[in-house]
Amino acid sequence: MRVAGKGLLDRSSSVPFTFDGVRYAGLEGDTLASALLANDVLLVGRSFKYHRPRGILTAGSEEPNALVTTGRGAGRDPNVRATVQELYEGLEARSQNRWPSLRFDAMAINDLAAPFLGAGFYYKTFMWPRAFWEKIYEPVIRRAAGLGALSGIANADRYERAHAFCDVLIVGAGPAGLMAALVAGRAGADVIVADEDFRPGGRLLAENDSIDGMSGSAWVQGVQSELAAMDNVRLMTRTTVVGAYDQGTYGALERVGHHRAHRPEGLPLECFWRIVAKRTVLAAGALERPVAFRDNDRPGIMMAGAVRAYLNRWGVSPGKAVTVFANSDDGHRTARDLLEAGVHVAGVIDSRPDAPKAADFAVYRGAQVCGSSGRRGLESITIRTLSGEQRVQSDCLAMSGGWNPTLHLTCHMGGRPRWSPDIAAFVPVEGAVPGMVAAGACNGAFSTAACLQEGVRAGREVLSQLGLAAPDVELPVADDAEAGLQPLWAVPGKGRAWLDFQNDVTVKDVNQAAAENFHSVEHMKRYTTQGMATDQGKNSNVGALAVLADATGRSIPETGTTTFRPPYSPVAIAALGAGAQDKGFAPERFTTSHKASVERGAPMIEAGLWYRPSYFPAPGETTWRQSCDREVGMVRQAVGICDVSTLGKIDIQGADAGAFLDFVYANTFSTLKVGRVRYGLMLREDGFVMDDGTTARLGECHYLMTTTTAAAGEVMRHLEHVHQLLRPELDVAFASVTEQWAQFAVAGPKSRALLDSVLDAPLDPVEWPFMACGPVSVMGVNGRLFRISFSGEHAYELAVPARYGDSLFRMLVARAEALGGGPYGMEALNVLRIEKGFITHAEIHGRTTAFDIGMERMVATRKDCIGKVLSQRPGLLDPSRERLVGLRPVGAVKQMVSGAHLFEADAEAVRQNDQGYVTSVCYSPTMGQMLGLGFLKGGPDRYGETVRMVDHLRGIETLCVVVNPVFFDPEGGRVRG
Amino acid sequence: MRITCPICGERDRREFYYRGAALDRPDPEAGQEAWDDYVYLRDNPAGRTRDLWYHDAGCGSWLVVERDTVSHAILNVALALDADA
Amino acid sequence: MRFSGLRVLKEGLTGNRGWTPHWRDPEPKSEYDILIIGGGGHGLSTAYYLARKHGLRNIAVLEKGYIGGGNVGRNTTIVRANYFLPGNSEFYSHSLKLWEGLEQDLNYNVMHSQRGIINLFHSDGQRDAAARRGNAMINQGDDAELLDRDGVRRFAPYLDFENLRFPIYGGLYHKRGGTARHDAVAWGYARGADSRGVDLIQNCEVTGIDIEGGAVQGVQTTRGAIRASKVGIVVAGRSSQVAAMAGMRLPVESHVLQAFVTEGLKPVVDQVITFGMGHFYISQSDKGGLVFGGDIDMYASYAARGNLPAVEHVMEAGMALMPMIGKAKVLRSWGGIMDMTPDGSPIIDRTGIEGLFLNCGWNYGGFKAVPASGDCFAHLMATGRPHPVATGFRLDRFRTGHGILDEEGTGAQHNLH
Amino acid sequence: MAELIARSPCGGLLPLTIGELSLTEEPPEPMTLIMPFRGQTGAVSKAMTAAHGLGFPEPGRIAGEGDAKAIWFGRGKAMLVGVEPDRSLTGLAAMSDQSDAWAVVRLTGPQSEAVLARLVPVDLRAPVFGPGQTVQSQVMHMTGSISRIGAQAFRIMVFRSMAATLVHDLKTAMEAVVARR
Repeated sequence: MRVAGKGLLDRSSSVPFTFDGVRYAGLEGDTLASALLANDVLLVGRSFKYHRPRGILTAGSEEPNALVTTGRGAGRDPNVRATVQELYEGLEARSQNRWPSLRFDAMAINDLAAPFLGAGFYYKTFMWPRAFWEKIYEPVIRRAAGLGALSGIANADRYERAHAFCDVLIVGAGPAGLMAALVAGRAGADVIVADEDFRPGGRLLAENDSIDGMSGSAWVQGVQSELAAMDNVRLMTRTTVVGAYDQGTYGALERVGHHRAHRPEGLPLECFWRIVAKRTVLAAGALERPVAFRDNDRPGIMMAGAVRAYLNRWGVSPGKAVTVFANSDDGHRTARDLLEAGVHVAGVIDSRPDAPKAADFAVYRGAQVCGSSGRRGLESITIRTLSGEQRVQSDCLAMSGGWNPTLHLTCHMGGRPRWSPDIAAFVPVEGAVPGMVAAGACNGAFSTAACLQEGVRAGREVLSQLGLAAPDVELPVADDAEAGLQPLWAVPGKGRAWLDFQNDVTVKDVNQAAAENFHSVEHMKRYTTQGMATDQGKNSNVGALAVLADATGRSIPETGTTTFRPPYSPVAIAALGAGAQDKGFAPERFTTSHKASVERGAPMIEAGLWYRPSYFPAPGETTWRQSCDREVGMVRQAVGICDVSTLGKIDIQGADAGAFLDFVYANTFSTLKVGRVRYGLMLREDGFVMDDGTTARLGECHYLMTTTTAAAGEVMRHLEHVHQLLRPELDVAFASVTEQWAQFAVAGPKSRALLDSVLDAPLDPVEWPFMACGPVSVMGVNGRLFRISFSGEHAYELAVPARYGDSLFRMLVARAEALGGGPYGMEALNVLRIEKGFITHAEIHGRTTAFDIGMERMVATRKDCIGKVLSQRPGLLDPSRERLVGLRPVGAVKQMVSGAHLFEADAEAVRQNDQGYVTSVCYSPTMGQMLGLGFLKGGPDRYGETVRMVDHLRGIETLCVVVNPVFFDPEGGRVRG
Repeated sequence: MRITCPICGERDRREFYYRGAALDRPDPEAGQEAWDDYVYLRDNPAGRTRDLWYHDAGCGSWLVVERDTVSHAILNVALALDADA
Repeated sequence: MRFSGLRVLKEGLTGNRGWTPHWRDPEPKSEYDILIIGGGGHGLSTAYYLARKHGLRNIAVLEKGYIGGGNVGRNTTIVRANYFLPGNSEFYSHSLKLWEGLEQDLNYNVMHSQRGIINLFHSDGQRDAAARRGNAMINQGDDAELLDRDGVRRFAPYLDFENLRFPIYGGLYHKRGGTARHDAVAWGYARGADSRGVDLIQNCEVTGIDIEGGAVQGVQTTRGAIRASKVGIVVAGRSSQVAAMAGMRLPVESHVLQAFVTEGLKPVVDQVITFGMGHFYISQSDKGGLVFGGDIDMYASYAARGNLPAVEHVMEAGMALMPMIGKAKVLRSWGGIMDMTPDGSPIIDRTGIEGLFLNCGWNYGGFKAVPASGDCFAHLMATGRPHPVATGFRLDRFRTGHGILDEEGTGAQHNLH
Repeated sequence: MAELIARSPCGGLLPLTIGELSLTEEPPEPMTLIMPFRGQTGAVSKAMTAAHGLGFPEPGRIAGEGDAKAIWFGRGKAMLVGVEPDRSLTGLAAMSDQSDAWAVVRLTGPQSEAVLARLVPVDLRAPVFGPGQTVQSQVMHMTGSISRIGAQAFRIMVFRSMAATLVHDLKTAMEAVVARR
């Protein structure tokens, strides 16, 4: 219920929302949690395992209970923390993990079976009979899995990624963070202050403290105005720094759109920032920890700090008769705040025997809460004092077991926190993250005065590290009382006392794990699932560690420590993966002929990042094979046009270009004549084939290397590696010219005729023999011509500057059609090359040697080159290796498929008999049958032998004869013709 | 992770390609052991190491980076080839 | 203590007070017959099979931290037998068979779930490669099925079939593939080994290996010297350091692989899905968390944590492939240290030092290998001969070039596998 | 006689105006990659100064302010823009015609820094990246060249074939930045 006169909200506003379909209204400035409490909605969720009824526990992102689903359709968002979700008009929230309803949850029956569902029970059962695991046990377990549900529909919201840079990143805008920001900001440093809340101030908004005689919130407002006036300070609210990475890189999630009823077009829901900071001040505050006692999970039992936050910031009291259970002065502080607001305090149970007394509320000193009761919410608690147990009626218990510094980020780079007995908590170790200084509550300094002072100290420290002069900053006057905590982790007694609320891990579970010798804290966590819930152990890690220490008779630091990995709080995959929206996962590369190809109805297929035409359907053709067969015939009989611009082209220039190529290629290029082209084979240093392609010599000191489409980037990097590391003495330079030129294969017996119609001077057959190259003029445009062939036909590749690519392609196609030819696609290109036994990456797949493809003689003997030494290892020249062969069907079955394996004709098709495999097949319209390339043990030694091709997957068995891989025109007359 | 390229300055790890240990290529006649050492075997220290990175999405320099493989501290970055050698 | 549903019932009715330690915490003896350095999945399974199959009892496993604290406790839990190179095929096939009886053998529920794996392909060329692999799997006696696009859709209708940057052509379906509860595997083997007399010595770091006259004599540890005439190194992630104690330089480079788990969600991903074009794989645990990962961070590291570029790449791949997971929130990420070898395949072999054996180089495929790796390493250490399914994992294959097992075909650059 | 028609890389995709931001394609102009041979950087710079009035740029810099510019383009590389390289450079430097190899766009507007902060992993804010400065870096998943050509104007270059992706990525970022206002 709302409390008059309290809270930092606009009391005149009214923000309608629904929870489980029921309409409520809250105020501007509310979170969903504060609005639910204001409407007296206490039951908000169910626990994971036992489906226990649960209420709001905290007022922050660490909330383990109040998880809801918001949104509908593709916008459905599961596991939203009601304590973080800002209220907006029309917000629809639904409870989770219950059926049929939150109040009557059938799965609550699990709670009755709890004795059998303790720590690790599933490791010990569900083993018989064996087949039952997948069929019965696991499906039942899976049905119970998870809390919220995904929509199952593709994400439709915009998410965003961004980069930011600063001198000083300040994590947290509470008292310490704001003071550090003032110090760094006034010094002129480039500052980013990030805070996960939508309103800066941290605990100053939640406590009833005064600073410099002002209310905390008023002081914050003043600082905020000063910071806002500084150009060098960026205050990022709703931004959680979730991860610390190397060299001052931080990941931060900004919630951009979650609080808006209406999002403008293009506005992202979230933005994931990569912030690079020279220095960082961690001022992330602290998280209050619960005390484990019997039935401490009942709705109405809440962290004391959260009770104060709801009261002071949101003007809400979670109960009408509140009790407080604490082990420090926070108990009294909570009671005082409540009383001042006019809320009845039914008693303060202070576990410290020497706790202060109070005049205006009952204090049970040296007492403990040892139980609670109530149907769906708290009705009474049981207090154990020296004189026995007694019941106190109460609908809200505020509990505090002390505070844990929010040191999570200091653990992200492997740092292990240190136990501080003074505050009975872990504190960060200095230098755990290079460049990061911790200040305030996250550093174990809990009073407001100490936080302010620590902020100044940290600000000065990072400034001095950055070589900036620190300005004078007057320290505001604030409360500096210590809380006087005396550790209390678990109240002894029967029954179940919760440590991990969401995952239903109790003190008993930890004790059982210890009894089963899971003594390592990591073992205990994994065995009990403590700390594995959505709160990432924020509420339970230290308590569970303390219970484990007790159970194993060790001190807390002896038992272990608690460490955290990124992210600090859960982050949507869509935010981290924002770079992949639409087709953004990888760039799309389009050739200059793309548009013309699409206009002709060619299906475009991915080839690396590129798109290339599969085939060009002609009128009346209904299958790809018809088009492909026609296109092959066209090339063999007339002329075909194919865009080959995607092949990598690297300009290589310099006095030592020839020597350089001799070193990167297995064969020799320094002897190549100017105006000629040579096929080159490139090895990796381990002696296997890296890539192949043709290289042209355009001038004395000028070569043009061609790579396969897929390997273009790798080869460029390789050339730079060889040059910069291995042969720095060679004078040579490289530039990728892949994109500069649009290059088209003009292939077929009529290719010269076609070219003569577009070139400004006819081709002289004597000057243009096979493997010639040189400059040409194409309708007044300077181009390049290469007489090379990947089809075995008389063929050329004509290149023009890319701006003319579209135009030239259309023209070449039109003229080819006039000659009985036309464009051809990847399918036909593949058939043409298989007919000639030319290899692609289907064959040079990284495991093939020059020997395997019959090119071992290309590895020059008289020079050193990359891969030469290791290519001579016995294992790479073993005649029994799988080596390239051609295959033709000879039996009744004529079909061949790539990926099939080869066996001797009468051998069983099992691994022990495996003789090789098929890499490429096609139907050859030229030969009138299917052809295959493959690798066979012994390879060329077995020409003439019949082998059996077996494809279990598609149920195909074909007898094949092993032949030379050059099926068509083995003499090569056509290419020279 | 950020690497200070001697040419471009401090840049995000995403701009760099990693190759592996920085080792000297043996003479072709150095024998099998030397080549096995170069291509396959690695000291693989848990601590200070020297390895090769390529500023792929940057200036295109190959870099010899001295690093700590445990802390990820970058200790020194040098060009494999002086810019105007 | 024998575990069963009945025992769980009985203990539940009597306050769960009767549970006993899963394993003892013995003091190390001064001498054992066999020492296993490394109490991870592979070390524990080695000890288990030495005891169970070879009847050896006087064995200690030396673990510098807590057992199962390495990669067996931080991985994406995938179990499969879908390799295609002879040398790998038979080994992983053997491993899968061991998985299939593991719960009964160990009397421990490791939740081995054969929910099926689909390896997607995105071009004709990739289909051919998948077919080659699938046929090799069947040649080996395992299962494989080639799915077309609609076949994939039937299993995983939530994939982006419309707008994916690399369209789905189909998938290779491996029905017997799946997942297991990783920690339970370590604990099950540990309990099984312990109950057969193996001493599991935790918090015992090996600081030296004693070698005399070319033969191993024992080890130095933080808990004193321990003698043994047979020592097995099974310390993935630290292989180079421990081998260096014996003067060896390995074909291994250590790399960090990150993995991720989301908050618990109602089940939506029923199989294991792998997206080769994006280096992405995902499954959903029985608790509801999406468990997924991608490629290594790509630089040599022992830091057990990664950096954002690799994180983003994994997330982008996930968003591209199955944009319905966008609102699943990543709860935890972690990094494991992988022994990356120059051909992506492991080493189970003798060394040049008598009595010293080596098991390393599991790249990022070690989890599924845990049973067979232990079985084969135990066989090698007990009999002196390689197990018939692990003859390919030789240390000298790079020097000779014989039997290099490069499934990826990326060659001698350790991080590319 | 038939004639080859030139097309620009971003033809049909630009211009684009969103809020106060605008994205336009730069008009085609000669672009030549200049890569000095061993030990010739000084001589190249001299020859360029004599012929074009601008020296070989220092890393991260653009030489020249008029129509002719030399944009530093990586280790030992500069892109000479707006003018054909003088013959005097022959023999001193490798030269590679790149006039058609790039999609070149201009982003202008008061929030252009914010747009690029969503795409480029380098700090491009005015105090550290002023007019006359250039970087080789990434633009989303592409490698590219980003130069500041004015207080609120940037020139962005990626491979020609990726023009559509460049426009898509810039447009998305522009929309998001404008929507935040």
